[in-house]
Amino acid sequence: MSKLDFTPDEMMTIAAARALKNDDVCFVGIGAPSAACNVARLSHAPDITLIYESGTIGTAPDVLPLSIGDGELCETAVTTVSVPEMFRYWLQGGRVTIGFLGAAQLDRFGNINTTVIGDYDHPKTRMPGGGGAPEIASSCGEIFITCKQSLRTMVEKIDFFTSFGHGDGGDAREKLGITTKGPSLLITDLAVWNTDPVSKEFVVSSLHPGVSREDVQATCGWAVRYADDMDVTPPPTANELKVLRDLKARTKAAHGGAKKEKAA
Amino acid sequence: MSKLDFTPDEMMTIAAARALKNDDVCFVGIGAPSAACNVARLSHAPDITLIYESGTIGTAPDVLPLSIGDGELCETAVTTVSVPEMFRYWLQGGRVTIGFLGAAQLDRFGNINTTVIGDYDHPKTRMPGGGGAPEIASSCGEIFITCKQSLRTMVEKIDFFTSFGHGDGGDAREKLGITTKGPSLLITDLAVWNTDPVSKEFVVSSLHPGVSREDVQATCGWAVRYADDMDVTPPPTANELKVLRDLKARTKAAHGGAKKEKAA
Amino acid sequence: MANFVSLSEAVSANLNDGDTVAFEGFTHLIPYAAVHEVIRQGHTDLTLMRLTPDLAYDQLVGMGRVKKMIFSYVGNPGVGLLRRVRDAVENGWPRQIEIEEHSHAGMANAYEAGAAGLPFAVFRGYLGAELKRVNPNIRSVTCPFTGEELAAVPALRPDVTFIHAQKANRRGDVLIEGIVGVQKEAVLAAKRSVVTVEEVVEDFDDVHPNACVLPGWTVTSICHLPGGAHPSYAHGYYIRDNATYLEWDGISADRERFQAWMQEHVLEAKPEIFAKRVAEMESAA
Amino acid sequence: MANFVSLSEAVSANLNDGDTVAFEGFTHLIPYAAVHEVIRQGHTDLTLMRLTPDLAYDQLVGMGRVKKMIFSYVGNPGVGLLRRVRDAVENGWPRQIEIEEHSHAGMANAYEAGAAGLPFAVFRGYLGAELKRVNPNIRSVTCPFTGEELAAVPALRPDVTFIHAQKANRRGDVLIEGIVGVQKEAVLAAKRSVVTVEEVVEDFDDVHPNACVLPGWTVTSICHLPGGAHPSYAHGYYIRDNATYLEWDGISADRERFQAWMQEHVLEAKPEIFAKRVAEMESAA
Repeated sequence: MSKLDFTPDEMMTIAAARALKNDDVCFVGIGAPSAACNVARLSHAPDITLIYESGTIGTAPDVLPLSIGDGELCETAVTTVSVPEMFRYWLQGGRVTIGFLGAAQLDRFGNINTTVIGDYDHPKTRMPGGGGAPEIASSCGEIFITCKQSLRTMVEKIDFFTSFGHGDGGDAREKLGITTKGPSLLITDLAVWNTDPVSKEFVVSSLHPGVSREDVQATCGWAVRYADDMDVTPPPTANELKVLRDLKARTKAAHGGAKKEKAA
Repeated sequence: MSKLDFTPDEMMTIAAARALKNDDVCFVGIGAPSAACNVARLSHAPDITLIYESGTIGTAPDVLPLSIGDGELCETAVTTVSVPEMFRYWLQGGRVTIGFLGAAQLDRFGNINTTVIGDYDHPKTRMPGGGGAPEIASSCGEIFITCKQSLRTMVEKIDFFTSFGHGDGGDAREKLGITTKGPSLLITDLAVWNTDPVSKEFVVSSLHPGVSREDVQATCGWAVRYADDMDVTPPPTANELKVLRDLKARTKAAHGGAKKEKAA
Repeated sequence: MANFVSLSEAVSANLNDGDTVAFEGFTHLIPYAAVHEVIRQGHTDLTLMRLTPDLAYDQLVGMGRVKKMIFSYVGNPGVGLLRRVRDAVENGWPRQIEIEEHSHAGMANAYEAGAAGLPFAVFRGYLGAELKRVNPNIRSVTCPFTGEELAAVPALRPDVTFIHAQKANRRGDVLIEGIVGVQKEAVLAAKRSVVTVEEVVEDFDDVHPNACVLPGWTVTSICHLPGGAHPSYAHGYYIRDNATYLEWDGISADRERFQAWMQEHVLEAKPEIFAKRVAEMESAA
Repeated sequence: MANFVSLSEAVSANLNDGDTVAFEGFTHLIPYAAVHEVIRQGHTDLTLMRLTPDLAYDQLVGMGRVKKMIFSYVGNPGVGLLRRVRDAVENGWPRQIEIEEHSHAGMANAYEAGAAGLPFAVFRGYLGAELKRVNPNIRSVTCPFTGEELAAVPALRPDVTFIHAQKANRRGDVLIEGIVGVQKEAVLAAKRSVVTVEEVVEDFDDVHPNACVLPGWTVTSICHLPGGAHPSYAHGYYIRDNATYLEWDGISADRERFQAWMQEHVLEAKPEIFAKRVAEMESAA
């Protein structure tokens, strides 16, 4: 990659943020999705409704939460409900337009594994498991996924179906009676991928500035497909970068500092 | 009846109040049960937990509510929950020791009709229906019933099974898979009735002062049975009467007065 | 996102003849002003649902606007029977109405299922109760772990829900306090919703984090309508007008007296009258 | 009716070896002081349940006290994996543990069903998810109205639930504010319950009518234990000690370092230490 005045990680977060609209209701996974959703809120989508599975609805944190239940999520929320209510009325109720997930292991059809590497009963690595993701994946209007590319993450075949994307592609969701759209967008540190409307596999629609097709394939475990009308992702604007960097700086000051700095 | 310094209605309410214990959790029906439950709370059972189906838990009104959702029930409650939560966590959850019901039509096995007089599809009189009663009758630890005696109320055969008591007697509840005790006590304006442990029909255990067996049978549509060891209900004490009359007077002042008197 | 409109606009924009409608409120916060506006606008052939149809539904039924009613307790709370509903059920006046009757537990669970996006609700209910015989919408499911048979009812999903609440803020979030009933569920279960409120405030910064709040994007229309719950009450604003509930027993006992009352107090009235009606009931609390 | 006792008394009176136990808390209000007391008292062969087993369960598992764990997300929130749980699952150290894994929706609905006295919960879940293959407690029921197949899981009914809350009043009523998680459900679903609280106040007269309150008669034992949720937080009292969560990743990476840490900070400590641990974290809010 050529030398740029932003990092691939910044480009990823900003490209992901751009996918969100002002009237979206977004169920936010922790980590990369949380950064993207809050950058969207702090830039072009000030009225976006962000929901975390801890029960906080319409939250507007000043710094990124370390956990999905940080106190500031509640303090800035429109309302905070119990976790059973969150999963029943709000997620299962069909009120969420976008579920934004990360992935430890991902295939070309947007199926996600965050449970185990290896065999379930005798795992090589026991990961945290699904948490809210299995039902986020089926109940939200559509699913955006964001993760850094690597051969360990983007694999031909995932070890465990924690969250169902498009299965083996095509009409796999319909066959299971799932009525929501499923994964429709993948934003990595190298590219933006859309979902092919028929095969339902991810197809690169734009490369981030300075990224080559070889870069993408070298960090992806499946044979990469490209859209016919490929674009270059517009680089971050000065404002987008400022919003993201200010947010990260505030977050670092709040979470990373000495204990005495953290007292409110 | 001989001349007494209390009315049959007062005796009924006080006898019903006496059946409640300080550690009871009581689901309160409106009308006669509400008066009895609050007399108990204001006399010998100050810590009794009174629950109304409007969601008010641990309420302590200063006057009797006109409806099950009067504002004072909420203002004095330990907490007020939603109606779905009330019926799921609190009633169905098996936390209520006593359900206290009134009855428009009642049979000897404690089955209650508050739905229709006549045929359901072409009723002679359409009554309010069950409200909370069908599940109060099956979910509370046991059921107390209070009503004034009359041939219209206490009948050989009710027109509609709104709330199940002991069906046709014996082990009818067990046969339906109901694990709670069902109607165990009936307090009328003339007598206290217990439930026969085998046949499950109501049996008079004490007559109120000045009441004769003829009085009871004349106002009851089934052949009355009496316990072997019949008692006379102890008359109201001075304190019981004072508590009840003060409560009624406060209630009348609060609900019955001119509009301007009602403003808090 | 909720829009702030007049009650007249809210009713005409959200309600159609033949709709399935909930005007919810459990003794507290009953949306009477909305009911009266619906009557004035002439909407008819409605399927009404509510746990506790009270005077409001007696009025709609008595005016002949109701095709079907889904309910669990059809009384005048603390007073007695609903005489206009009785006249419709017993005598078909002014028209026959279909009824679908549940228990409170059944209705509450059915709204809960509606809010939760489920097709049906499961609960332990109707044991030995005869409603099972007369209501084909009371069915059962078997627990796949214990084999216990439990009651099942279809979710309630109104076309429109009307409620009255204490406050909205400028963003259209709605606050309900006190006896909250099934109002949150009834709004979340509905396709569209109209909320009349006592007061519009700048924000909810001083509100408890776990208070019952409906975010603005879950509500269709909001109308500022002080007193809109009269003769029921609004916790913190005014108390219940018990005298009106008692008087209704006489008014509703006679068809002509009822019609005259409706003519004067509903058909010829305006929503603004509600603020005056509660002026005497205002609570210091 | 709740009795006020020391934490040591509460644990020994309510917990037995082999019990099924929930220490609930969703990031917020995690009952760490109670977990540490349980470890000190030597209780073992426990079946633990919780949506989000975090450091607390990593400690119990690492100390060999856990026979089985029922959970939906076994991570160090915002940091990564739980290394003691990994060691037990991957290597059987210090003992094999059985796991029963659900999604958050599955666990939350199962607690809800437990609180509601139902044998099972119904929800729309696990569609295409492989947990169905490995967990025989994920089954299905068919809607008797639409024919839709929905997920079913057994209700969670702990022998004992431990939670931490902000306040108790003198009558033993308990107030939980902020992110309330599934604590109310976990207490109502349990046979017995122990609540540690930041503060004991005279009454709750100034509390919102719809706040999350557990009446005293639903709670078994209450212990006044300021700081008892450290390193998680107590809304209105102190903030989350994120540094401790980050440090745990290193402490738990090594068996001996973990054991030395537990010896010093848990086995040789007393419940009173928690008040000191949060002194630096106290929030102006």
